[in-house]
Amino acid sequence: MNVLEDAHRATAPDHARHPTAAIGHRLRQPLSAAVWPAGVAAAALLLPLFTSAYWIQVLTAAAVFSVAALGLSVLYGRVGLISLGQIAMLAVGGWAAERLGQTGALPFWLVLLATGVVTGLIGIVIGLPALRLSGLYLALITLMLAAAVTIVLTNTNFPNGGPGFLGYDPVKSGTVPLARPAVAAGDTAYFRYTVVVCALMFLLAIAHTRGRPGRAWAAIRQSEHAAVAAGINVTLYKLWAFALACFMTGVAGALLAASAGGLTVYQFPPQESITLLAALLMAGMYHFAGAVVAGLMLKAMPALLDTWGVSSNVLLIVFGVGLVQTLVTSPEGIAGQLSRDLARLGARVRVRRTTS
Amino acid sequence: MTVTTAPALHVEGLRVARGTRTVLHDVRLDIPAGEVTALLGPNGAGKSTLVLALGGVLRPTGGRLLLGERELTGRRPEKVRAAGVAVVPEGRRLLPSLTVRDNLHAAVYALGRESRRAGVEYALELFPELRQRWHIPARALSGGQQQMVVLAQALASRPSVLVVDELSLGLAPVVVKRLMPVLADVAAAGTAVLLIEQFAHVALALATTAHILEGGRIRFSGTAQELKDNPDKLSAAYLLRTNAEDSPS
Amino acid sequence: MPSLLPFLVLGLALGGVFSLSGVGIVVLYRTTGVLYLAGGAVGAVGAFTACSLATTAGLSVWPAAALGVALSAAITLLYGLLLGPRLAQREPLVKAAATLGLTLVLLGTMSWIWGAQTYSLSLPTTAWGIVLGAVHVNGTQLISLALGLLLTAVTALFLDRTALGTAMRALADDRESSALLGVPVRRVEAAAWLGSGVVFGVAGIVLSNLVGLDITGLTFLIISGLAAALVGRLESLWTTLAAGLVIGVAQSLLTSVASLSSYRSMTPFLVAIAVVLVMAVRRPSQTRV
Amino acid sequence: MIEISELTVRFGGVTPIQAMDLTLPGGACGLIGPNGAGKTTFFNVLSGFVTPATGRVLAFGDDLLALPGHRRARWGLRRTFQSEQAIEQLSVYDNVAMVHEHTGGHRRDRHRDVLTALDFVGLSVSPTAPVGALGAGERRLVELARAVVGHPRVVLLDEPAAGLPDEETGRIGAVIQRIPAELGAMTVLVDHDMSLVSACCDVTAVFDFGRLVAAGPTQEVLRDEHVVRAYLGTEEVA
Amino acid sequence: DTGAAAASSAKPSKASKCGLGNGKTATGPAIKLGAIVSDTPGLSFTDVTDMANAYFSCVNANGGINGRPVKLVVAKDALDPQLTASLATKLIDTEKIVGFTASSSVLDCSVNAKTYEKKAVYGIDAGLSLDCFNSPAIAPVNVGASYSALATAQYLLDKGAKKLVVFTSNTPDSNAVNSSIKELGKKAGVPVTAWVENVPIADANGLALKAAQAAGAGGGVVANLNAGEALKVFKAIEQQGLIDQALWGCPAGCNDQSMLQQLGSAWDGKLGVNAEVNLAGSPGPDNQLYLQLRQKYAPKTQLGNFGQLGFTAARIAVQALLSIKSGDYTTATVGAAFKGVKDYRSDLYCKPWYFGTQAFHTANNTTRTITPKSGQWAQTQDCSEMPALPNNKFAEIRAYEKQIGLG
Ligand SMILES: Nc1ncnc2c1ncn2[C@@H]1O[C@H](COP(=O)(O)OP(=O)(O)OP(=O)(O)O)[C@@H](O)[C@H]1O
Ligand SMILES: Nc1ncnc2c1ncn2[C@@H]1O[C@H](COP(=O)(O)OP(=O)(O)OP(=O)(O)O)[C@@H](O)[C@H]1O
Ligand SMILES: [Mg+2]
Ligand SMILES: [Mg+2]
Repeated sequence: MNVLEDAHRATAPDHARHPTAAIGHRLRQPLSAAVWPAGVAAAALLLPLFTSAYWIQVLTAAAVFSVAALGLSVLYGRVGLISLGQIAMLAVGGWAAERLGQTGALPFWLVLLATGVVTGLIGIVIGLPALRLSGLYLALITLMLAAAVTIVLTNTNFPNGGPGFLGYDPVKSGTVPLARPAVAAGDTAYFRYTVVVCALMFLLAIAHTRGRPGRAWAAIRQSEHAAVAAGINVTLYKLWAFALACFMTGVAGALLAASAGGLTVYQFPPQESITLLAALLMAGMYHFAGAVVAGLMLKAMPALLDTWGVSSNVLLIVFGVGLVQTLVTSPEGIAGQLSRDLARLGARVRVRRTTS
Repeated sequence: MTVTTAPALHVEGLRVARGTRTVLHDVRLDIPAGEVTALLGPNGAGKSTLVLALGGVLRPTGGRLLLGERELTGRRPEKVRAAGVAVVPEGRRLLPSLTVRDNLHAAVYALGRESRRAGVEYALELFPELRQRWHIPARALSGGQQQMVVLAQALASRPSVLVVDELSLGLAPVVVKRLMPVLADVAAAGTAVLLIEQFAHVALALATTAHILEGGRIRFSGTAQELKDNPDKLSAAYLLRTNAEDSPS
Repeated sequence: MPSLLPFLVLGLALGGVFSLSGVGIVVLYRTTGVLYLAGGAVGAVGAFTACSLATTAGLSVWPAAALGVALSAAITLLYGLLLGPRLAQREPLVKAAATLGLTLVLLGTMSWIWGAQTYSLSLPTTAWGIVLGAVHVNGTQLISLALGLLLTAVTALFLDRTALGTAMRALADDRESSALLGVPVRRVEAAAWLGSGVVFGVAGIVLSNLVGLDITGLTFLIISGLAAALVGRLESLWTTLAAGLVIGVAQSLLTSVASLSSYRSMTPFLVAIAVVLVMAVRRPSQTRV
Repeated sequence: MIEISELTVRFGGVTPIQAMDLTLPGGACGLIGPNGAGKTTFFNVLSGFVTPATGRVLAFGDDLLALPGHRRARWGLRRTFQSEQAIEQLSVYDNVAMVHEHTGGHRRDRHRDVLTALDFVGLSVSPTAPVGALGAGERRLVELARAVVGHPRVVLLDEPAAGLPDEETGRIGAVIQRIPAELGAMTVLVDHDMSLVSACCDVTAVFDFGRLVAAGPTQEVLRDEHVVRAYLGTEEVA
Repeated sequence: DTGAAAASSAKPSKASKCGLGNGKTATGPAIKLGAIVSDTPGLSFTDVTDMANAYFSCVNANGGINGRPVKLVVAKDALDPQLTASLATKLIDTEKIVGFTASSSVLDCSVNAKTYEKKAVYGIDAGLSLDCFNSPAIAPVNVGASYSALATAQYLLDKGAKKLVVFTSNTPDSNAVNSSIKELGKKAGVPVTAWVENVPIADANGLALKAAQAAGAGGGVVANLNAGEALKVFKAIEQQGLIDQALWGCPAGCNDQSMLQQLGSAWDGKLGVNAEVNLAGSPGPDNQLYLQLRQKYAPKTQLGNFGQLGFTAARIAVQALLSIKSGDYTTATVGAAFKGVKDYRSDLYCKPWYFGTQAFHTANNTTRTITPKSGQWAQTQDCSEMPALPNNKFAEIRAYEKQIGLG
């Protein structure tokens, strides 16, 4: 492993070598990292004033998926652990939320929280193999797990108010979305609610990465041995990362369960997790903004292309070409590229100001 | 590969950038056949960068690399290697998941069938330690054993130019001592050898000519004897850097 | 109680399917270092092309199949030559994700061309067969098994014993180090991708006969194949082959167990998870510091 | 003081350490031996990356093997690696602060302790510089700072000067010599540079093929016939 | 094109007209109708909307809707309920469509039926899930996979099956389908084995064997799968030499021209496929018009079932729109007109079609059965009624039909 890393150090282009070198700088600017989720949230809250009901629904889904992407970005981008089961986890979150909601006993926010706790605990269980596996193995095992979960869900279906533990009634028709909170009954209000919750998830992730766990994760990512030698409880922090990622994804799943349309198994095929990874790699794995972009790419871009009359087959092709293209030409992804360009622009502006 | 015909490697005005920064400025260097040339210099001087450029891994932004009359500038690593220039970069770069055996076999791939076997035999004579580790993946080797593998890889293929970055890295003194006459022999057989070595005394003991690289420029070129006789010339190069650091850039 | 024997026989045939895609994945992984998620899609393109050539262009089946394989190989080669070098220094996962890009492109293209209708491709070998344990085993099923065995034996020997095989593994391990060692990387790389492309092309044709000519079905069969490959640690061809067969038999036997039948397609995944976990616990990490 | 008894390590068929009994008295101890003798493996046993087949390790009376790896760091065991392992994504400061954070250092002392450690190793770069941008020598110093920050009790150094020119080796040697003296931590130094080992270590142990072949005052050990034959080579260099 | 000249010995009659049939190009702002259609790899129903569009094009060239053109806004969905829900919002709120025609989506009804009901937007669709048949706002022109499976089972019983075996691809409806066939078996005194299959099927051989074993001698098997999956199973049955061991049937999903070509002669007369509409080779005027329009506007669509359904939906919608004399085309007027369709007669149907006022709709409840014969589909059983069972609504539906004078 070391040899490989040394090898890369010697030859890879600068930005490929240190995709996260920027994080070090960001750590020392406590505010800037929190500014943009706040900015995004504010913008998103204003958005409904300008867009149609259709786009509000689309963007609600995009927000949810950006949190799923965020989970992956924490796991892979920060700790170096790969989970190709994020979409299945989203499904599990959705299932749990619908089931919890069906009891009618909990207020919505508590359903969200409880779902997060449930998926977080599941995350710890999934994290156990991650203690021993790394790289492609972990990726593939989680993909297998996702495939298995999907088959189970195909057989159990999503709860629709039926009896028993599964809460599924085969005779009843239609999807049954999770009941929304009273403050967010309409689509617009629910969009705002979703954006706020998603922004909270981003803040949670940022708080983690900027604190003690973030530094521990950075150490683990580079070398587990070095991390142990530095006194880091690798087991704890790996499980913590999984729990956090699954907590966030579970909450997202719960949000999805209450969005327009409800849930069906079809929307969580295992290969979608690979697509999520692809979108995130394209968007930028090492910047949290990348997760937002990934969510938009997965849910809003198809809608956009559709309004332009592009067929879904073309969308697949465009997505495929785009994926390869960004992986080859800009390893830090769209978000990384963007922030670099912005930084360069900022520098130029500053120079101009000082010289004038 | 006789003493008379072996070509020398000429480095002319080489300029190499890493990232956005130019790390080597107009480096001029001859590596003549039949002798060992030493390259010394402090950390960060650009020695390893030069080695990578010689190996074709880094593309120079200016200058030329010539093997005798042959143009090597901008050639890809495998072409450079095929031309007879074997480069051992720093950092024990081997094929980590392949066994020691396969590491050596991969190194002699470009040779003919007969010379392949002979090359591997030769490498094993030099590093008999590797025999016991024959079927172990290279990543499981100790640091010194890995260094032996990369040296064996270079020597097994009988190059006409041999460039070694940090020859003795992690090697036990006894191994270094065993290697010194080997390198002298290799050079004597007509190979041009460029040696980068942390222990100046080892490098100077082998070398005929020595160069000091500092801050990406050649600061001294002369005989090895001259440096042996005047160790302060060496320290001067290092001091130069300390001064450079103090002055604002 | 229905007899289990027929399901056992069919399971071996099904296992041949998993083995073939699994072995294909391992071959490409070991020769290029890329986990080729597009293998299924590439095979499907070849199979659909062969089908089109046979039905609309009026070619007879074997030449059509050969052209299909050639197309699969050409796509794989092109991908490898264009992107192999550019992604050589990136993490294995990025390389795998890039092949997903190819998968999507192929999926879109196939849906575009062949999406609206149903197709099937019948090799002449599918028509004849033998009766084994009250089951009719057709020629293509036998071919798939034989092909899996042959492929495994030949590539295992090739990779371990020949200079070119060693060069391919060297390349897969570290492209740049290999280049520094004088391995003619482009040529060796081209050979590896081309060979693997042929493997996936042939697998595509055979599989389309066995599981049906279905765009998404064939494309994502790769996930089940991955299960077998995982059991072989992406390394051992023989283990992959055996794992594929075991998975196939287990899944087939579950077909006749009413209560588990609808969960039987989980078999590959559960087997892979179980085996890899057991191996991980038994054999702790081998990395050194 | 570290007391090792009956230590054996196996990797499949390989036995890199075999029935070893060894006492490292304290101060700065050298550990030398041919390539593949088992030195790094020995360090790996001490830091918990390798579980020995048999054996006991007592460090200042504590049973080290009973502690999980990360607890040993908290106990006071620190090390550097043969291939340097400073964390590229973090700044120099964070690299060192992280160790302080996870080994029980107080938050209020952190700033002071980290800067002290950086000062101790003589690292002149800005603490906010990202490690990814540093040169090889500086990264080694960052790693050394990680090993001395806070209150180390045992510092294991695996070829800290490998690949460094003589000048820089001299500087690192000076730092190593100050560790027992100023920090009160015992130091075990593995290196193939005999001038560094003789300069830093009062006592030295020699491994060969996983066995202890000699131990004692450094100068005596270096004159040991077996050591000269198996490790140093017979003819003196320069 | 072989289909147009197909099978039937009867002389094709003159084709029907499009809408007003006056040859005048329609002008002015278009009346917008909407459709949500599934279009994902391996699962695409765009033939339905494409043929509906073909009919609308013809109508617009023939006087339109009392002079105004009609436009079908097609939204393609996948298997994502959020997307399907948002498309409904888009069509209704942004595009301001006045009704749905020829929607054919896997999820549309399950996700949106309640919305349509609430917003009082009505649809004449080609429904896929049972939810399409159980909504007051949607009246499908087809039978749907579930009822079609029931009709197939009935056909097998008519052929003398002594046992019924059914396997249904795993969809939310699968349990309902299986239990309704169990009811049918109970009524007929025949044992039924039913299970749910996950798709895509990778081990068709095992499934074929399992089905044949379960059917035993003289049993009938309903493979309730879409065309692609069903083809895998039938190929496996053929290869295993199991064709003659049981009677085989497949619901309307198999009524597909490419399926026919792939099946080959081994299946001639051996497979009963439920047909929701008349054969593509039938001579009636409506079918002739369908064939003409397909040739002219949508040659890429497959010949047969899905195209015919899209054509029919559009035709019914146009008939309804033409009945609005006020010139005011709003959700309310169009909805009323849709609901007012009472006696749509066509040679594609066995019986007249109506929208009706009930909370559930299956006007198309008398179907044919077809079978492959020398490379063509041929009818093997004429129009027969869907069996009324305790767990379906056909008894009530027939009573209602009597009540409105269609019985
Ligand atoms: N991958 C890289 N990207 C950018 N700059 C680099 C890279 N590698 C090295 N450098 C910089 O290039 C300069 C020369 O480094 P080089 O490794 O060639 O020096 P060196 O003389 O070999 O030093 P050492 O003795 O430490 O090996 C240094 O300033 C170093 O920071
Ligand atoms: N995972 C492993 N599998 C097989 N052999 C191993 C493994 N790890 C270490 N070894 C062997 O154990 C022996 C001891 O290695 P170690 O790294 O301890 O040597 P060392 O004394 O540090 O040598 P050096 O001075 O070269 O660094 C070596 O021969 C090495 O090949
Ligand atoms: Mg160097
Ligand atoms: Mg060592």
